[in-house]
Amino acid sequence: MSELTMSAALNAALRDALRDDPRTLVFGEDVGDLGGVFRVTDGLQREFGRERVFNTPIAEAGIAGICVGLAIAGWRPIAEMQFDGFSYPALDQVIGHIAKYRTRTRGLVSMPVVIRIPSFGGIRGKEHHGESPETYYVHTAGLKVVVPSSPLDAYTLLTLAIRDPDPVIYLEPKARYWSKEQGEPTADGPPIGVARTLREGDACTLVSYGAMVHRCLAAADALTSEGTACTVIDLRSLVPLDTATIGASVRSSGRAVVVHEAPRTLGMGAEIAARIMEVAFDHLEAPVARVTAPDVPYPPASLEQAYLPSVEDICDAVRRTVSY
Amino acid sequence: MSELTMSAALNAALRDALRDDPRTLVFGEDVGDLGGVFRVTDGLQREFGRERVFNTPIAEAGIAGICVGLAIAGWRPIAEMQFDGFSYPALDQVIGHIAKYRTRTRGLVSMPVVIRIPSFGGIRGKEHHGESPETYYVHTAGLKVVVPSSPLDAYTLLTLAIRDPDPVIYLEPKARYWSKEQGEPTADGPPIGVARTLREGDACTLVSYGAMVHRCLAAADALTSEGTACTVIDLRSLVPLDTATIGASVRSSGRAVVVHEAPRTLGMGAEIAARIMEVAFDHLEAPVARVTAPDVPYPPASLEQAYLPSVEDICDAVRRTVSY
Amino acid sequence: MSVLDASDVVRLIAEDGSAVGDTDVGLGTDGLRELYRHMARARRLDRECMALQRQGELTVYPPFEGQEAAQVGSAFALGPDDFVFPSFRELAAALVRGVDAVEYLEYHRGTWHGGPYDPYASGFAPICVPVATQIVHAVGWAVGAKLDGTAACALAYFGDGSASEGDFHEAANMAAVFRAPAILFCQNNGWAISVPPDEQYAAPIAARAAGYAMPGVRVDGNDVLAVYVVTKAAVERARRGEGPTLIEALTYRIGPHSTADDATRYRRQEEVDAWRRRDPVDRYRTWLLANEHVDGAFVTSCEEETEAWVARVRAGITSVPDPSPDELTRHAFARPIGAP
Amino acid sequence: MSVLDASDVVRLIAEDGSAVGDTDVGLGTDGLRELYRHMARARRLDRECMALQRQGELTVYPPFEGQEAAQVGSAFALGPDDFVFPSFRELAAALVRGVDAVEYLEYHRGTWHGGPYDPYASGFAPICVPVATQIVHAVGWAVGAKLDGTAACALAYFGDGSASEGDFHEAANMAAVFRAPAILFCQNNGWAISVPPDEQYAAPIAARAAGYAMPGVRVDGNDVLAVYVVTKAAVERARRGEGPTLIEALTYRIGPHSTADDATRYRRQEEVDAWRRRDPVDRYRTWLLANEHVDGAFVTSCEEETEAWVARVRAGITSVPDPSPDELTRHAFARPIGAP
Ligand SMILES: Cc1ncc(C[n+]2csc(CCOP(=O)(O)OP(=O)(O)O)c2C)c(N)n1
Ligand SMILES: Cc1ncc(C[n+]2csc(CCOP(=O)(O)OP(=O)(O)O)c2C)c(N)n1
Ligand SMILES: [Mg+2]
Ligand SMILES: [Mg+2]
Repeated sequence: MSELTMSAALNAALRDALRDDPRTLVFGEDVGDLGGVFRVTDGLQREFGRERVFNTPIAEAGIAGICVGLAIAGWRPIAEMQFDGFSYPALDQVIGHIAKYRTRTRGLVSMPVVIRIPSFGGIRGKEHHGESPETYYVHTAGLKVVVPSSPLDAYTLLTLAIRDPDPVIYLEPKARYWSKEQGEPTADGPPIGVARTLREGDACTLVSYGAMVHRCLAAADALTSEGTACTVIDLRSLVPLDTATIGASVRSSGRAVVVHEAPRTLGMGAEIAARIMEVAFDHLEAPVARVTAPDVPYPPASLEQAYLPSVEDICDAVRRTVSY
Repeated sequence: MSELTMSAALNAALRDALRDDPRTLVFGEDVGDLGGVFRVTDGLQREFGRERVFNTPIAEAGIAGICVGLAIAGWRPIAEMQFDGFSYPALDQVIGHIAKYRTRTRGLVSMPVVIRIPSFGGIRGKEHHGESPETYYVHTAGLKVVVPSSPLDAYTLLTLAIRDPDPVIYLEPKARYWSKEQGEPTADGPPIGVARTLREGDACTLVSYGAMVHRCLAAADALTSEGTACTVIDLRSLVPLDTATIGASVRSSGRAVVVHEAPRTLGMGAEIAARIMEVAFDHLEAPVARVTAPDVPYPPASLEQAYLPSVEDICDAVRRTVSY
Repeated sequence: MSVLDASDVVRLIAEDGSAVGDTDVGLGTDGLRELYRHMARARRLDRECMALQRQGELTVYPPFEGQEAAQVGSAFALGPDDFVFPSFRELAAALVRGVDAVEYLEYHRGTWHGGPYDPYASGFAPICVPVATQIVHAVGWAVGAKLDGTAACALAYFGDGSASEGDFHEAANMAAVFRAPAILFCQNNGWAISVPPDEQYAAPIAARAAGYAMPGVRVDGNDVLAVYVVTKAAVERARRGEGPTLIEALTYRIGPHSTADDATRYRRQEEVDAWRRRDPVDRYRTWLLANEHVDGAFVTSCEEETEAWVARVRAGITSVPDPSPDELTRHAFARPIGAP
Repeated sequence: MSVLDASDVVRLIAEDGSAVGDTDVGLGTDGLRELYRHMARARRLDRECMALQRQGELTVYPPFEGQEAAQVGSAFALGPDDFVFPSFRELAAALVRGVDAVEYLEYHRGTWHGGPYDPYASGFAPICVPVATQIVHAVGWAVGAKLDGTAACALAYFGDGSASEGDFHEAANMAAVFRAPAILFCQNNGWAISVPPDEQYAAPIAARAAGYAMPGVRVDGNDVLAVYVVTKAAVERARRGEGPTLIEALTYRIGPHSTADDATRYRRQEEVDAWRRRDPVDRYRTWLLANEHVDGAFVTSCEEETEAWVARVRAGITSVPDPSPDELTRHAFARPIGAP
């Protein structure tokens, strides 16, 4: 059994896709010789050539825009945005075209496009390097959105995303690129749209995704010693959202805490809270709590940990929720 | 007492601002001779000259971007995006700079910028002419977001937005441009961040904004005849969101229905539902219902009314909520 | 010297219909007639659409009168494997590509977005509303065609105003860097809604080509033969693997921006009148007749054919049924995501 | 003929320090020495920053070694009322503008974003990370200055890679249309992280100017006097109300893209070595000494001054306190919005 980092797992998923499907292409800023700033595309250009794996000019709208044309020409583009904060120039092409093309053509033209975006904070990055862009994509009808929390699931999700007939926004938690996991990567994981329950406990349901899953697990550990057993759900997929799994858990626990790095207002916590109310109202013993960043721009490195939900913030929210 | 349309009220607010504050500027695509495609800037270039009111090239990122430089140079830019669906190229400048500049400079440089965007559907428009972009802005920390529902309040809100020291995204409900209201426009209305309660009723609280406020009022009328009295709250301001007014009403009624044109997932309804749960959980008799568009791109004219929340959809939701 | 190296505006037929260049463009009589037929039909259908809109049968309609030569001449230079990425005013080009008129007009009727014609069948992408975005799509398609080793090329239509968008630059630069078989075809029709050239750009749009090391050529957009030869040269260049070309066709929007527009608010009638005298359809007909490529009988039969066809289109479009409401949620994903 | 009309690369001092053009650029001995002092200080501080980063005192740092002449020569041509819109690698320019080094470096320490220096005090906008966006800001500022009737101009710095962004085009086109007093100053340092010129653009970046009817000039970016005269000419043009200029300064990034980068993955050492021989600081010093504008004693005293100053900067930046956590939510709005 091998141990691999998330960066390596993503690299393996891209390599396997390039090998298995001759229509796949990998491109973006610095994905060639450099292998991407996080080495996710390391070695791919050497192995698959400069036609299948190529650098682009610095032009994010252009990168997203050529995905549309390539998809029409029968290719499966896998594009990289260099960082969350630099994915915004592409929003127009993503919202205006990639998300709408299938509807526009009444189903005649689909967009099997994957856009990978190193995302979220926690790496003491400069401004624009710690953004949580998921709301922009989740709200945009016509896109799927996934976020891995572990290396092996990163492989599974990326493989499924590449095979998906529809556009998938793939948000990679930068803070977890160098985290390691034992095991063989496989595509035979839960499909996109299905959450993973990482831990079961009847006192409260913790719902999260990406790097915050690990803070939830740490909080759950800490709370166990207080006699509070939590369920921890790793969403993996924000669209489709696995309302069934969340709902079943909350109908059983009666309590839920949602955790994310994005600012609170219209972060995923809002949607999850609203859905929990819709599917588990009669079972709710306490309001769904949201542990999130405050409604301000991502701070400088010096204040990063004050901004991000901490294990203690999560524990506090669970305690308040359980004792409500 | 005069009667004026929302288009005329907005025009009056711009005219008064241009007259009262020599640092204000109005620009955008076709705002000059044409007066904008909705005539909101009608006559302003003639009255205030080609320096204060000017056409720009078709370049939305550029339009938003020059706002930043103009603000630094001490001007108060009031920019127009021609349509919701064409505001997306500007998102990068809005999210990356306009929203962040004050934080970036630790409060030294503020961005007194207003971006007006004719928004929402209901006018049998072509693709990209019926978008509800509010989520993108509401989630972006550092922006204020307002939506008028009536001509007089459109005047008030635009005047306050222009005077605001911080950036305000001003979403104009296209479907209401030609609606009329009697009265004298005034800046002395409720400040940005304060909702208006248009009708009081103890059975259920209807929360909405923009054109849907009128469908809520129509629904409230219809329900009154069934003996169901609804409170109707016109949010006016999505950021800041008047949680206090919403919360007080729901603590009294115990029931709430949120209505908007945007797709459901991470539409405003999600945030409002989550906040209601946070501030009124013990008073809630039923889950907060969301009457929204489905999670698909805005449809062609032929299906527009099937897509938008109808008065009947709202009535049904209230009935279900009241009889929960 | 290739016509793509021309430093002056390329023109083969003068405004009065007389030849001012080598009009032997390699089209036989059939081809020359075909060109005319396309222009005549397009002109007639465009006017019909204006009427249909006034009668409430179409939603907002953007007429292209005056731009027939620019669209027909360029589209006619393409082959069946090429792919066109239109903006929203290219009905004439669509017809040349074989797009069914009724299917195209469903877009303007509001039955469906983008035109429910099959883009693959005619190599004509859906109608694209956000200006300039389609230029990037064309470059992406061209990169894909090149990777496939075909000789096919992509042609993107866009306007003088659209060329101010960042997407124009990103597309042009990428096309140049990737040596993509792409043709960036600008219909400079003198206006972008109400905004005139001097408030939109400061140099000829074709002059931008130098910044991408690609040929940039200005052509009389009301001279169908000139548009044809220039586009043909760009197509051949693309097929030879030499990369992209920027073409600026100088033409004029005779009508309003759209049926929702009131052009009297921003432009003078004299300007419109002056351009009417440069009418592309009249000009070409005069040349055809003078050079005996056609006679009066051909013109008449062409008119009759066109009338019959337009009547069929009218009957077709006015009887298109609205989609059923369950289509609302059917198409966003290959397998629809259940409502939450 | 203005230097802005030059069709060749403008160069006044050759690589070996000998004059190859008119080096009487209108700076007296004091000015010439001031230029050198700025370059020497910048070079020294840049190296100190690399060390500080390795010692854990700064977060990621993007060195500018090799680009001192491009930055110092251009910034030196500006007046106090002008405004600079930097990208993220313009510490040398910032110092010329009078930005306090410690305040600037707080950005790289991670204490605060954008540099907590007062942008108004030195006419130097906050550090701007999303490439090319700042060019649009500069144009907006320039439009504002023009409306105010001042003779001030804006200068935006950006890189060869940044110029591929749509914002470059929108900014350039708007500057041209509005005749804005803006200088678009491209530091073409040969690389955009790992992407070389031929994968980034196809023609000289200055060649794009033709598409905006503005002067576009290439200058030896390692020749501080050449950069100075070219920029000065653009400034004067702007002050005369003649509008924008595009300058492409050919220079080289001697160091890695940033301390997080491993440049050996994508470029050969020989290329770096070749550019080291064109070092801008050495070249200028050689010329200054040869022409007796300075003597060895000046150079030495300059070094000593610089060492003392760098020591103060080091002491200053390593003792900057972290902001208090309540600053987290203090700045987003003039009056903070209460937490929901
Ligand atoms: C991104 C974007 N911004 C704005 C619009 C609104 N709009 C529609 S057509 C048009 C003018 C386009 O002018 P031009 O490119 O010259 O094409 P023409 O209309 O003359 O054919 C504008 C501004 C749009 N469709 N897309
Ligand atoms: C919009 C945007 N996309 C991507 C990046 C990531 N990035 C930072 S620097 C850089 C390369 C910039 O190259 P160039 O413009 O030549 O400037 P240089 O680094 O050489 O000074 C990239 C791609 C960014 N900062 N902004
Ligand atoms: Mg036009
Ligand atoms: Mg560079």
